[in-house]
Amino acid sequence: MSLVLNEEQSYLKDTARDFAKNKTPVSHFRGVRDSENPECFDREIWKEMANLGWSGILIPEEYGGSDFGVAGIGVIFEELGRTLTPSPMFSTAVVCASLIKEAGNEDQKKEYLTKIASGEMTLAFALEESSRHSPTNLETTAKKDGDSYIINGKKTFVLDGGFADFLIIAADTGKGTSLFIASKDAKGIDIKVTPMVDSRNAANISFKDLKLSSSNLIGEENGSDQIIEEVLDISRSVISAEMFGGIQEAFDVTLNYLKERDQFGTKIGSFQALQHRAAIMFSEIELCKSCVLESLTSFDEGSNDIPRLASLAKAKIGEVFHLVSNEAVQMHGGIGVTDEYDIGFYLKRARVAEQIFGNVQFHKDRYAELTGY
Amino acid sequence: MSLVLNEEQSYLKDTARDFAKNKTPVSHFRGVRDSENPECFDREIWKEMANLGWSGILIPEEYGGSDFGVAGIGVIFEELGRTLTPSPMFSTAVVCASLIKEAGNEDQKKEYLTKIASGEMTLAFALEESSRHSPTNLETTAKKDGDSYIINGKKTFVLDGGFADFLIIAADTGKGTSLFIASKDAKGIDIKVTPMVDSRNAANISFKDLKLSSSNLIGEENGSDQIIEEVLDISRSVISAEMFGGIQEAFDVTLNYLKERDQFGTKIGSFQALQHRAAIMFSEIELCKSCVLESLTSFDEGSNDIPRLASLAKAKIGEVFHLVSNEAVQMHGGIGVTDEYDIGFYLKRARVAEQIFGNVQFHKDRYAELTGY
Amino acid sequence: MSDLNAFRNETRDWLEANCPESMRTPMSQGDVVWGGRKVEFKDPDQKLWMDRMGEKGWTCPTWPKEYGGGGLNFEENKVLQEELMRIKARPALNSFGIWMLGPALLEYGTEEQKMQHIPKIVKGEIRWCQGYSEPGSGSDLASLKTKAEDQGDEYLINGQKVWTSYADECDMIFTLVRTGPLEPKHEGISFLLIDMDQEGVTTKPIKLISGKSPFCETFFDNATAPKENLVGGLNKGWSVAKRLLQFERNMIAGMGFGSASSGSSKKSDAKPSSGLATMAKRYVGEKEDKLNDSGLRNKIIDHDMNSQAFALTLRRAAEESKKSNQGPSAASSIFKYYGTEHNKLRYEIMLEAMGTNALGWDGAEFGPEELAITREWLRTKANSIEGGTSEVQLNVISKRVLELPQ
Amino acid sequence: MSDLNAFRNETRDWLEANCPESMRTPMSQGDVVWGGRKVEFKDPDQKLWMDRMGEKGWTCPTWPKEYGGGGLNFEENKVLQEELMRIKARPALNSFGIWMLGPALLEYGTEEQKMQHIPKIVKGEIRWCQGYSEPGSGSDLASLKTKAEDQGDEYLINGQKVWTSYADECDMIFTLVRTGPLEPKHEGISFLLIDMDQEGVTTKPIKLISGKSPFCETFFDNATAPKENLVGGLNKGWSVAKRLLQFERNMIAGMGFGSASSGSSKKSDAKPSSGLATMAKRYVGEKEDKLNDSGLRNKIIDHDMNSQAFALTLRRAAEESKKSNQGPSAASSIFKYYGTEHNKLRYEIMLEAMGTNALGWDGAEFGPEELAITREWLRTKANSIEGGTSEVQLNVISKRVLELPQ
Repeated sequence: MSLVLNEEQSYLKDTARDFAKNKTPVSHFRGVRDSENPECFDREIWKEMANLGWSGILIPEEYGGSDFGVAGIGVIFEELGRTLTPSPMFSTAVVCASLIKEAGNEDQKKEYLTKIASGEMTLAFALEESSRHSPTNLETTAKKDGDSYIINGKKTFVLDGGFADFLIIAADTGKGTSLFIASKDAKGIDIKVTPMVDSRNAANISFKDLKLSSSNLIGEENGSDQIIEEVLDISRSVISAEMFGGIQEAFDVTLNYLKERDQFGTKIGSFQALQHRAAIMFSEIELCKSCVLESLTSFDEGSNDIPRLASLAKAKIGEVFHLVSNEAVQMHGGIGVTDEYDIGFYLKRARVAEQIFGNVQFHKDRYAELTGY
Repeated sequence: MSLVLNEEQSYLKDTARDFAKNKTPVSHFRGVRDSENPECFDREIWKEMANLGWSGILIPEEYGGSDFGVAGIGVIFEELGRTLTPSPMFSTAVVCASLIKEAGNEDQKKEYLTKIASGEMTLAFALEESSRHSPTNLETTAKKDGDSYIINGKKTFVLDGGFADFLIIAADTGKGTSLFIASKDAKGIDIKVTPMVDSRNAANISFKDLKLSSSNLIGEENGSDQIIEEVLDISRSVISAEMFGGIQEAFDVTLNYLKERDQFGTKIGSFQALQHRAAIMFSEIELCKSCVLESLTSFDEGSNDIPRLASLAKAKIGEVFHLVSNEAVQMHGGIGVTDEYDIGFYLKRARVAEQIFGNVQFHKDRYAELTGY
Repeated sequence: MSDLNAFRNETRDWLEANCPESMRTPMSQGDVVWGGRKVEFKDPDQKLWMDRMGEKGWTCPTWPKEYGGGGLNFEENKVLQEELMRIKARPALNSFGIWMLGPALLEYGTEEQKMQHIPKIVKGEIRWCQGYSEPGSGSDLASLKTKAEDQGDEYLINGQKVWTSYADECDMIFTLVRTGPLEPKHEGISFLLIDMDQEGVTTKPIKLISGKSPFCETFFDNATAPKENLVGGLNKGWSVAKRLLQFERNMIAGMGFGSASSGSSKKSDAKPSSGLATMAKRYVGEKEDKLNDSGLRNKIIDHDMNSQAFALTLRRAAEESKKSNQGPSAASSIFKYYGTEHNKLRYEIMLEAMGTNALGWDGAEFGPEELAITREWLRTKANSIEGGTSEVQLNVISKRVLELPQ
Repeated sequence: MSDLNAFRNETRDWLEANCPESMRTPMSQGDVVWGGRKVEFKDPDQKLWMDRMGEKGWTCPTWPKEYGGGGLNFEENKVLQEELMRIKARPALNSFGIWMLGPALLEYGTEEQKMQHIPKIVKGEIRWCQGYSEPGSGSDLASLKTKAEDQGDEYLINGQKVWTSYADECDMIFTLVRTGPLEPKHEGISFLLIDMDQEGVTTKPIKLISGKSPFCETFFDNATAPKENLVGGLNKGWSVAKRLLQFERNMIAGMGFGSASSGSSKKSDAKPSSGLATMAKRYVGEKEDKLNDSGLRNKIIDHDMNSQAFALTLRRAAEESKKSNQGPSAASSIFKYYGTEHNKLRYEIMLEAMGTNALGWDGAEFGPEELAITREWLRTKANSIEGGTSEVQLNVISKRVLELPQ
């Protein structure tokens, strides 16, 4: 795959960088957090992002998107990750848009993809059922009842699940997993917002005899396991790009601090022990960069190693994000652990992002299994 | 258990330190190695060690020993480990003496323990059958044949097996493991010396219809599994002490080098990156010291945590010996990797010693199993 | 030995008679008794227990009797601690005075200073906080700028301290101040005791990444302190400060370790068990007794082994210092360094085990214990910064213990 | 593009016609062709292959045609390498001249020096070794003491070098010598080419912890070199040296990586597999396809992932430098550092997997491959020392790449 961005991708990246710098610097995230807006994002900003076409990057042109591909949206997320920009873009425009694009019928695509691309609709994917990623053997069931399905079960860690207009629900239909789409206001849905340590929006959601018509089924009954896995890999790759943005920013901020902070009559960046730790981190970051790029471009270029590359990226970036965010706080010393200073945000984001669709160990195991051991 | 040596142990340690310093400094080991004496030790030195009573430390007074206990012999090994003193003491006076003491009958104890204590007899324990420690499910069998046993099988990594006067053989007797003692010259024993990277003596030994009378059976038929495990723990603890001696010496030598070596117009020990690595190593070494002492004294003081402490010591010391011997070579730079310089010996010894009766991971797993997870 | 047995019997009887039943129950963070003028007891038994122990000097059992301490020797104190543990007695009194200021005053204070301050520490009458760090000083403590000017009978103090724990609840503060503005950095510092109940001293709490914290900023705006409050001599405060830091390190290392070891520490005949593994099994599941996640299991093994090794090392250091009869030395940096790094790792492992359940900030969807672990995980990040960063500890080890060239 | 296709076809035809069948078979260490006056070919085909490739300049495919190089651009060279790999052709010629001296001469040499030396490197007529390190100089290369005194037409050289690889088999040596004894350390050094076929130059092999080695000590005892052999100007050798070190680092990192990646590198449609895991399974066994040792398995996973990540990074660096059209930069320190540390780790993992089978020194009881791995494990310990220690690389990264204050 290509490890250097093409012109289109570079353009998207530059635009995103400008946007993040001017519209959503870290102070924007802090403002949203401190406003105690339970949605955890700013709808005006989200509108601007949609206006830039970002919500439609993965959506075909016929449904109002630009079809710029996974690498295109990935480089945007990298820049948004730098400033911790909160938005419903990941759940809506990456996860759910991909599910509908891959599994949905023509009507559903027209209905939902168009509204995603225009920015009028947000969606969330209700998949997880326990404290650790486990996309198979779901306990949430959908039982056929005439032309309808009755859904029962409990979901957790539903990203953006607190306020999304629609939910895509993964449920066991006896011989496999099926996907259903439902309005958040449907009877039988109980949503409990779970305030997270990274101040983003997630929810625990339970379904009690939620009744959905068969037109709410996305894809074949029992037939979505493979599609879910494919969309999860796209999502893992994109979230890795976001995390990689966070890694870079935390590192850059720390590097600047090392260059500016005086101690014992000299800059602390002149202490060799810190220099070596910084140099080792930098080497790891270089490796991360390659993993993210290779994974992002593997989808658009049709690699035969997509799942392994997604796991490589998610595991490696997850590990290095912890390394860098821990070191960043430590190297900042006392101010690093105060709420007043931004660097702690990266620590918090790193741990939540690690859990999204598989933690480090999950992807290490998966990498080994895909490699035959 | 006591973490401070008592007077008797301190005395043994001081004597051993003097002996190692004067009689067997590292140059002694180098001399033995370069002489290409296939026995890999110096019989004169071994005689002197026996004369000091060291071969009888674990042996009751009635058989000519001093019964000074595991901690007593452990502190001697720590000092011998510092200078890499080669001798048949571990196999003979620790492993085999303990096996006979625990499992042997009165006649056997009189016959063998007395000669071990006096230094006239060396023994080796033929246990391992594969490249990794695995003391159970032996493939070597002993079949009863009238008043005799017929032994068939292959052993590997038999420490001192190349030249010991007698072998103690662990064999499967159908319902458990039994121990047999045999002269190295018995018909049916084929000994192949395996020159090891640490220039110590080990062998692969095969038994083809080796016929032994029932008086060669040590302990009950099928009844030695528990005894073997107990003796292995003693042996693991003592070899950990030897390894700990090696750790300390490698560290001390390196520390001196850091204080003496000039580079870029200053002592390399003034470079903060090296200082921090040295300080971290030192902290690890402090932990090792406690593990070794606690394990050594656990036998004599009747702890109920003996197996776990033995595994703790063997695993922790094994890991830190690798850390320290690797760092020692690296911090020495170019001369560290030359054969002319001694520091590489510790690297080599560390890897072989790690394999004796369970490598690091073996003991980590065992520690967890003994702790219930 | 029979003396010691007699002491044990007396102690046991006294505790039986004097430790209120309610003080033998498990306590939460909020039940810690810190003493001082502003103390508010949640339960009258707390006051009773503190007063009785303070009266006997057993809040500071090894301190000399002439200053109100218990006057116990090492062996007797061990007996007392065993007996306290036997009845699961709560600590009667915690304070920075006990952990840090008292030991430093005993070494560096004048007879008058000892007589004036130590009995009040023992009895919990005065609560102390520490004023060392300043904004911008960080690990370079000696770069402090708060100045104390000689006004004849007293000092006039102006400046600012940070990281003063519980400053808003304390009566007095022990500070480092600059009294020799023209002296070389380390030689112009004095150790000064300042009353906080005066107009010139104000405090402001600091919020941490983990949320609310006991830390404050403390401002001195023409505050005063009488001259007899200078400890260790004019411009000689740096020696007192360094010694006091060793006591602090020792305490932090001990605390860090306290929580880290709870899992694998083991009592006499109890079957060994692992707190981390037990907790991880609850979230991750098990298979044939083994944790269902081999990567996590290996991390827990390493951590448990190191917990045990570290606990043994603390015990060994205690046995050794008993022999040599000295207080904490430069080696305390090893405990501070290792204990805090080890404790940080412990919480990282808990987070890995608990997955998203350890990532809640508040709300009823998470268990209170889970929310506490999340906050505590964030709080541990300060362990390796407060009381001297890990980097400073490693510097101290390489300089003072390994004697590497500087 | 069609030009490139044409080039591919021509190349394929030429290789088909000119690469002897025997040069398309796997080779062992002893089959490496280094060229030079003292070369001994084990097989006449080796000479044939070297000569034919040398004639075409394809031993140094991207070097300018005027000095005997292949004159290929980046894309063409990629095609050539692909075609060579396709027929599994052995390298026709290896040498320090190709890896290090040549690139440095192309940048710093005079027209005469290039004309004189480069064609002989390309054709394998002269074998070069490197004389940088000295006893005691270590990482502080510039502290070198070997001196070259101006004798009118020539220099008189006295001193000693160490770590001169294959010095006993080489024809010429490129050295750093002190020509300005009174100048500041870095400003009195020159880069000098010295003929080894003279009485004043002697060599002595160095034995390593891994056994015999290609390293030698090289002694200069009134050796001489003509003045035109000075490269880069009098007392300006340090710039040449630093540049050459970058080429060396690049080479070592590439080598380290070469062996490290063999496990997990993957070709187009091949099913991904892991060399380490396959090997470990042989010694340790497996259960439901998974390695029977979870601790070891986790180490292999980490290593495999990092191998792939590192391979991708080397490729990315190549793509980026193709864009910017520059040679190796300070970033090559990252590859040297990471590649050698990674390779050391790889052998530690192999040792762990193979247990006592990896701990033999010699004898028939161990397989030849096993014995080779043991020796190679020991040999890797020098990877992070030779060509600039890991510590030096980290210094370079923090200084030149991260621009941290010194």
